Amino acid sequence: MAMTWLPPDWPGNFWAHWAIFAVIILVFVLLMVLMFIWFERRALAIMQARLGPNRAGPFGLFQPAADALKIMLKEDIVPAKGDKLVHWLAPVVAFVPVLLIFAVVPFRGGAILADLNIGILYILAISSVTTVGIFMAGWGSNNKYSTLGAMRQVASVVSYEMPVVLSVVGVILLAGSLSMQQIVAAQDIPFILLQPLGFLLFFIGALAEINRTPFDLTEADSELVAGFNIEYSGMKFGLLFLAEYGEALAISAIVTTLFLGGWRGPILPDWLWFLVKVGLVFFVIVWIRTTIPRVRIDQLMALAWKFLFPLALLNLLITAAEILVWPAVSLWVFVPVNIAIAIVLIVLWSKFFKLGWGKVEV
Amino acid sequence: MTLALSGKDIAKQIEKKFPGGVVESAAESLLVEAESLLEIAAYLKNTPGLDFDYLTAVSGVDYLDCFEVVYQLTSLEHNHSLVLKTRCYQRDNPTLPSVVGLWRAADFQEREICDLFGISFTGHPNLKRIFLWEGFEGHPLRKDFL
Amino acid sequence: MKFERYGLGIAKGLSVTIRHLLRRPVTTQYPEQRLNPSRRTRGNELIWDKDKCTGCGTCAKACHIGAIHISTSTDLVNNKYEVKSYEVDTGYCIFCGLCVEACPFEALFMSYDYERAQYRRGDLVQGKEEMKETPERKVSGYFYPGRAAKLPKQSLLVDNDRGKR
Amino acid sequence: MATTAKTKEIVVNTEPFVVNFGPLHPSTHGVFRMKITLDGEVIVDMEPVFGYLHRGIEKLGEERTYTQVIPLTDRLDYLASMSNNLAYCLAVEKLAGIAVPERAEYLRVIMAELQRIASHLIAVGSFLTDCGAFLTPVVYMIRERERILDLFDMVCGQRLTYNYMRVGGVSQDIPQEFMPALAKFLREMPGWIDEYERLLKENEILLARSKGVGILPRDLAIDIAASGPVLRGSGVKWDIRKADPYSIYDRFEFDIPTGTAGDCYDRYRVRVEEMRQSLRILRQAIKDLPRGEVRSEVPHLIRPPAGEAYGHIEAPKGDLGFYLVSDGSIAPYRFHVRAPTLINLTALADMIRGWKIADTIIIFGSIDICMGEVDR
Repeated sequence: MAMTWLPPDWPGNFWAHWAIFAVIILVFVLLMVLMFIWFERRALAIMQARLGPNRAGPFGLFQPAADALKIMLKEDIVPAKGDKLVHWLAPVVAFVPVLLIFAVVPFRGGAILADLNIGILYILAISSVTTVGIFMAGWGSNNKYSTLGAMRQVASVVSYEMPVVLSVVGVILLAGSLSMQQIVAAQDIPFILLQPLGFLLFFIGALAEINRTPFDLTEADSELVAGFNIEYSGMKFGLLFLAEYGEALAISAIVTTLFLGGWRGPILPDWLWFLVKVGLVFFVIVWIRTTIPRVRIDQLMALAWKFLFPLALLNLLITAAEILVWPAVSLWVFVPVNIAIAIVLIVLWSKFFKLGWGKVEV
Repeated sequence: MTLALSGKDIAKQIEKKFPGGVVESAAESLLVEAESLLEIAAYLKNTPGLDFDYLTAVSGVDYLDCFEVVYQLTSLEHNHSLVLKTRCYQRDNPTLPSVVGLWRAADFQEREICDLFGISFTGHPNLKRIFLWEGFEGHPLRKDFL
Repeated sequence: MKFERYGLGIAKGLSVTIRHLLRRPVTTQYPEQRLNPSRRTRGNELIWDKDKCTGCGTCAKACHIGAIHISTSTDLVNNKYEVKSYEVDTGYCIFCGLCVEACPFEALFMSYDYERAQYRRGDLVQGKEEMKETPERKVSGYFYPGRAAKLPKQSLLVDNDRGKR
Repeated sequence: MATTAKTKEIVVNTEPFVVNFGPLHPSTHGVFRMKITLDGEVIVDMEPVFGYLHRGIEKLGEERTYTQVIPLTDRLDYLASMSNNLAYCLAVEKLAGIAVPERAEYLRVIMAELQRIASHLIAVGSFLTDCGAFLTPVVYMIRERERILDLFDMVCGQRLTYNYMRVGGVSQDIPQEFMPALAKFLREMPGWIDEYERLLKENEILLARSKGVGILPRDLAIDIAASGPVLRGSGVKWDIRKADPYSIYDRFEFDIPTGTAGDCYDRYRVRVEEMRQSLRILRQAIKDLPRGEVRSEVPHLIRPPAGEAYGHIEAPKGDLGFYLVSDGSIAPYRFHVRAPTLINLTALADMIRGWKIADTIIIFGSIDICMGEVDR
């Protein structure tokens, strides 16, 4: 469904097209991130029986803008014995990949900046560059807590990359193509129904990658004070903060595109569907952040290697088998089958699998 | 009801075991010599009938002519308690045997008495100042501190 | 973590937080909405009744920090103590109320008002004139229940009272 | 440049990583510092450093009359100042042999048990927040604590440093609207506690984080004279309200919850159960609250006979004792506080050794200390 009221390469010359739409998407993403920061603080507050920001502007809408302005005016301290260059470069390396991800996310029917035919592969590649940035931040600040935080971040991302990629492969098998447009087009039945286990693995893995609760060990405020962004202040801290929320927005967008059918929906216009679904996924992330305590580092690793990774392999196996025996009637027949398999697998796996070397008796 | 054992009948039992150990036994407390404090304390802790396994509190008092350290002992099984006291008379460098070997509860409390009264406990694992910083000279809770 | 109960515990916890979306928040917007403090609140000021005070100085002795400075002079006319200066240093005072309890002549009260912050430390010292009972500087019912009746009823969270707008 | 040395044995010496969980740390419940030597994430050794909040309360106590010391005891364990007042007044009454009227005894029990619930709410709330649930448990529990503080505000005019109890009774009687408000609170509170249980009691992540973590074995607990929920968490059934009943606790029937393994989860469970038991005591205390005097005839400047006395109560954080020596003057000659939280910390180094950084915060949080009482 191409964009009707504008020809695809509207200003004729490729570079003009690229420049205009890059700016539009950049502004749109930054606005969405500011909206999400406000949304998280309000949702978190209401769930904790309090109000949340409501002083700056109506319902506190200008609060993120006020924070951004305040952060720009704050002094930018660089630790004395820290590695100056690495400390200065880290926020950039952490923030830019997050923006790059949005080049491939299909916001609307035809509205996609670069319709790569290897869309999802590009996203997975780019999203692991942020970890390098975060490690540089931890290392460059010459601070014990931030080094610990950075080490934890690298450990968790390395071990969660596997289940995330494998669950994405399951989706690609069903969609038949890597391009995001095709994935959305192939989703007559949202893949969350066809791939319940895949969705679960991807969601848990993604939470660990953007280190949100229950896996926010990197900047675990009760242990490591603020993890890698202790020594940052001023605009650099602002960039790191935007990177974290940008990643949360990116993950919500990817989950919507891969599993919830992107912008496809019955009545509402398609761009509104995209916003509603992204908002819904982000609400679930905030909801989890309010309630669930943090996991310890060894449990985090054991969960990845002993629980998610084997299940991801099994999920891939089952999806491949289903592809082979493609049913004549319609894919709907797979939905109950897959959900049953998912439940059976989780129950079986949690029976035999003891985390914490079997010491933990519940 | 925690039965507070009277110092007198405990003194009679101890007098047989450690002659000359008990200095004076009032109704509710038992004053013992500093030298024989450890044996008496070990006796109180290990004899089956007494079993004082729970050292509730250790407090120091400065009576100007002597320092007094008061041990409140309790036995969780028999639910009875006893007050054990020792005194040391020199004021410049008072020393007393430490009971940390018997009850680890005395660890921080003895460090506190050493910090605020200046009584050094021989045999204490790490006798350092607990509340005041290393460079602080003088011991605040002594009556002649100000 | 054993998922033996297959994430039921986590689901129950999530149900508690989601239910809070439907409940009214508990916060009171302080400057606009105000909660009435208790009728016996020990506000951050003292109120002194000049005529009842006989200058005996019991309150100065009762204060364990010595925040009350009182000096009396002999009034030859009707032959009784006349209080020359009576100052309370609210910078030192911890509002424990011992002086109010010690005063034998019911001349000293805690104030009901809690917004007496000052910009300069010197203004914290309350002189003789600023301690009279005025309509806006009300007396709290601390230790004198009789005076508590006139004060507004305390707003309790137990009654879901979040203060009027 | 081939390495000629055949089997040059590479010595990798990693010196331990010393981290300061310093006085200023989000989860040290006050200004408490732990010098921790780390091997990677695992704790090798820990040395506690005290004294950042040492105000010399025991020295101040020696210059004040027996009534003027009461505001000082408010500031010992500032989260449970009603219990501090009660312990001090009991010790002075034991020293001077003063009788307390019936109504005052009942009011004291009501205030002490309400204070136990308020203190446990903070303890459990901050323990769960240290586990990582982003502030939600502690915000819910502070909301409940707010209801208790309203009741205390109604009775004595302050919300934290109450200065409510006096030697020989209580300073003022309760107003009329206290009883209905307390009854309403007692009706609602069990519902709130059930809600906390549903929030995190069977949460798999919390169980994995706190079950079997930071075990304080039974005999070590007795050896370091731990008290309160820390001792009962290790399975020792010792509660001063039952073992050595002071004031009128022998008239109420309630039971003492104890843990089994002595790990963080048991201590958390013991505190939650104790809240329910306190509600039970409060219901009985309300039923037969007699009328009458609230304070016996005691001179403002009491002169207890020369001598000494040791009175202790079951404060929310443990066995809080006051050792008073009087020389017949109006000021105590020596005023020593047996701080349960300082003594509960004796075994912190053993409980932490071998666990990870994330566990130190949980173990330390489950001991529930208050620096005002530790440093005095």
